[in-house]
Amino acid sequence: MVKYFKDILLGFWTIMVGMKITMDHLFQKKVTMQYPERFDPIDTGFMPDNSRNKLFVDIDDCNGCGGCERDCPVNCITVETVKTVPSDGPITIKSGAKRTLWVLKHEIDYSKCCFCSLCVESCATSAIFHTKEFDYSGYDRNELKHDFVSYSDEEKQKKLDNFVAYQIVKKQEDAAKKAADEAAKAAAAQITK
Amino acid sequence: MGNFVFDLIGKNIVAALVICIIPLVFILPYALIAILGELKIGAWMQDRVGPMRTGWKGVLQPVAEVVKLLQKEDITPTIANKPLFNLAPFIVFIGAFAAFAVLPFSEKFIPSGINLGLFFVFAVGSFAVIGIVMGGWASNNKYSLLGAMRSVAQIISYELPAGMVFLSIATIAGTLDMQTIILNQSGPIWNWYIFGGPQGGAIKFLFIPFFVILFIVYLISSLAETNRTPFDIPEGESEIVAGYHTEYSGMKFAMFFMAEYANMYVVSAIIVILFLGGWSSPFGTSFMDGPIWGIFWMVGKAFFFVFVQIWLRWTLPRLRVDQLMYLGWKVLLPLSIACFMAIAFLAMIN
Amino acid sequence: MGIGLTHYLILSGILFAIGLFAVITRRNAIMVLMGLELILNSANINFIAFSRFGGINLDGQVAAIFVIVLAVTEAAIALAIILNIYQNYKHIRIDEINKLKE
Amino acid sequence: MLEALFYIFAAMIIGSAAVTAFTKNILYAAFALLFTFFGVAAIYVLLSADFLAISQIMIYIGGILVLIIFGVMLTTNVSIVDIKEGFTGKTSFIIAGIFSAITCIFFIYLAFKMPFINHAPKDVKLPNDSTIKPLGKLLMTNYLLAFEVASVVLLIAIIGAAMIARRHDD
Repeated sequence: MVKYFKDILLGFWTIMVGMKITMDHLFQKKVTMQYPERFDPIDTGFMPDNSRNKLFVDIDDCNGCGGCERDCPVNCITVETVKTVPSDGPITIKSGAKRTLWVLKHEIDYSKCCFCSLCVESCATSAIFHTKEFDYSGYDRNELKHDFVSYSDEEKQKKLDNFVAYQIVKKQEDAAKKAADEAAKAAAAQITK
Repeated sequence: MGNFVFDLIGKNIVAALVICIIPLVFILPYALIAILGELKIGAWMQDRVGPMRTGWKGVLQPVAEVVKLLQKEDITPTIANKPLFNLAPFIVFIGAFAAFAVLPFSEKFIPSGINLGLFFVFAVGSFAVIGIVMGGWASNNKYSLLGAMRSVAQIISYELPAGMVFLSIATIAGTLDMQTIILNQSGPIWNWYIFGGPQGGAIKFLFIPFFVILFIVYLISSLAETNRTPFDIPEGESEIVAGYHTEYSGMKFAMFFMAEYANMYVVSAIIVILFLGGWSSPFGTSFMDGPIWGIFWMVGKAFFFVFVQIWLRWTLPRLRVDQLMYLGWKVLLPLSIACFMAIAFLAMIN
Repeated sequence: MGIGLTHYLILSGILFAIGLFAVITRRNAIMVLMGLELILNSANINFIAFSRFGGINLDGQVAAIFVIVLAVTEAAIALAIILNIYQNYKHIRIDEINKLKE
Repeated sequence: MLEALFYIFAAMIIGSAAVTAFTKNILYAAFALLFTFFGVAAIYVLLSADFLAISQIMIYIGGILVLIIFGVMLTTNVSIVDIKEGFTGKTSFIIAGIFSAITCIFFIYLAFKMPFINHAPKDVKLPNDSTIKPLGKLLMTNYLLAFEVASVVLLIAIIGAAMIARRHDD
């Protein structure tokens, strides 16, 4: 009997304690940060190092090997390249290695990207990496495709033309070389005769 | 105890219609305010800020929700029982709305000043029970049926302590008329029943503990009767989806929603009328008193108890069914009967 | 034409007939109970109509109160019995319940 | 005005009572009973019996009807929507129909022909006050014994119903 009344009083008392706690919290400072107005990861620059956000390709460091394109599980990366020609001079990529390919197109479709980070793993020159940016949107799905190559169409065309021209030149050179070789061979054969 | 509409227009059918419409005109803005309060207070108590986008600091959020509900497709399940399914929300709402017929708003305005106001409020509460069973069964959904049965068991159980509270007040006031009960408490603040009622002398202090217990008993049973947390087992989202209104959508769901909020006001107003002097001013008859201030005091005090209900909702977790029945039958009912007998005895020797 | 005693008596007569019909024809025990409630309601209308038109003495209303009390007890006991029958027979069709003890 | 109200509520009572009597769905019958009881309560209001009208709502709708619905739900397979509960048979249907019709006609005949109809005042002035006070006085004076017996009956009914409905598992 005593326990019955004790329980009632205790129940009442605990409810009062609980209500006091919620009442205190009613007037406390709120912890919510209004998202677009205040954006702590960018405002304070704090974002974990291993966070996987929007990708960025440093095209000056990319040798166009296409490893990222092959490793991408959702096929969101498109890479188009053309070979360099000797007339371009001694060009290197940022990390110092010799550039063998011009990258004409390096496009990432963010509407497909699953942020698996496999492209980052596969890149030999660490040209592709995650940035700190993660919220982006577009009114059209094509707006979510991003091409990192900044050459103009003329430059691209020139590079292609260069390559084609170089192919012709090289063919001629090869032919000449071949002819010269054969001539040399013939001469050598004559001498041995 | 006049009715200002009758004074203005005269006692005819137009006046009667106007009187019918006034509570409806009251319920709609009140429901919007209460929904906003629920959202905001709930958020603040959890250290959040709540809706902020619609309007200034999110004050238009309930309006947006109503617009959303209006636009929503009104889905009736194919295998539901259509006539009853469509009828149920209206019966629930009628139950809530009918109680407004006898709730006074001020000295000069009570929609219907019948002599049995308290009894009437107690009686029309049973409409909601039938409507809930109807909707729960007609939805043809296990969860709806379970929720409806739980709701009925709960409301029936908690009507008994509430009835005992009504009886105690009727005993001490000698009437069931709301306006007379309030008039009994007019004057200084210590005339309110929670402070022992209008009688003077030392016996007043004997009354106070019983009235306080009855006040708490009614507060708890009113929560159970309106299916509010911590007694929201009929709608327990984590157990039975949404209880009896699982299958409802669009405006029919809004009817259930409005009925719940209207019921919240009704029980708060009853608490105010029974224990806190209704429309009478806490400063006595001299200051801030009169018909217009009466509306302010009545609605203001009732809103405070709506706030208390919201406060409790965000404080306490849901009870289990057996705990609910234990509380209703083994704690509240004996307590209220004991208080009723004590008050009857005190009133007799007084 | 004002509404007089006759109107109420006719109303209660029709209600009584409907209730009687339900009591006689329904197989389900609960439906029989519902018919009984209709009959009791019709009797109550009569009591109150007589009390209203036979000069204002409230004896008819007092009788109606006792009828309501009896209706409540009857409903409670009858439903308890019906539940018991259901536990024994697994149905409550009154024309098939013909044994007092199994 | 009052005439129109009487006819509306009378139509409501008879219509919903007919639904109760004739529908095959037992829960339809139970929910139709809601309107019957409510209409009867309205008729009580028209007869200026306000206390009884509210008692009717509270006891019949809040008590008996809920009990009946619980009874239906406990004794019928309510998880399916099509609940069919038939009648006892065609013969009894016809006989009961004839019998009820005769009863009905007899009551209507009585209502027109009985001598007390002529003595009933056509236009009674309604009492302005509530009936609750005189009713209470009557219950506490003239009908005190009946009142006490009724309360004992109610107590016995509570205990008896709880006894009978108890599950006999042991």
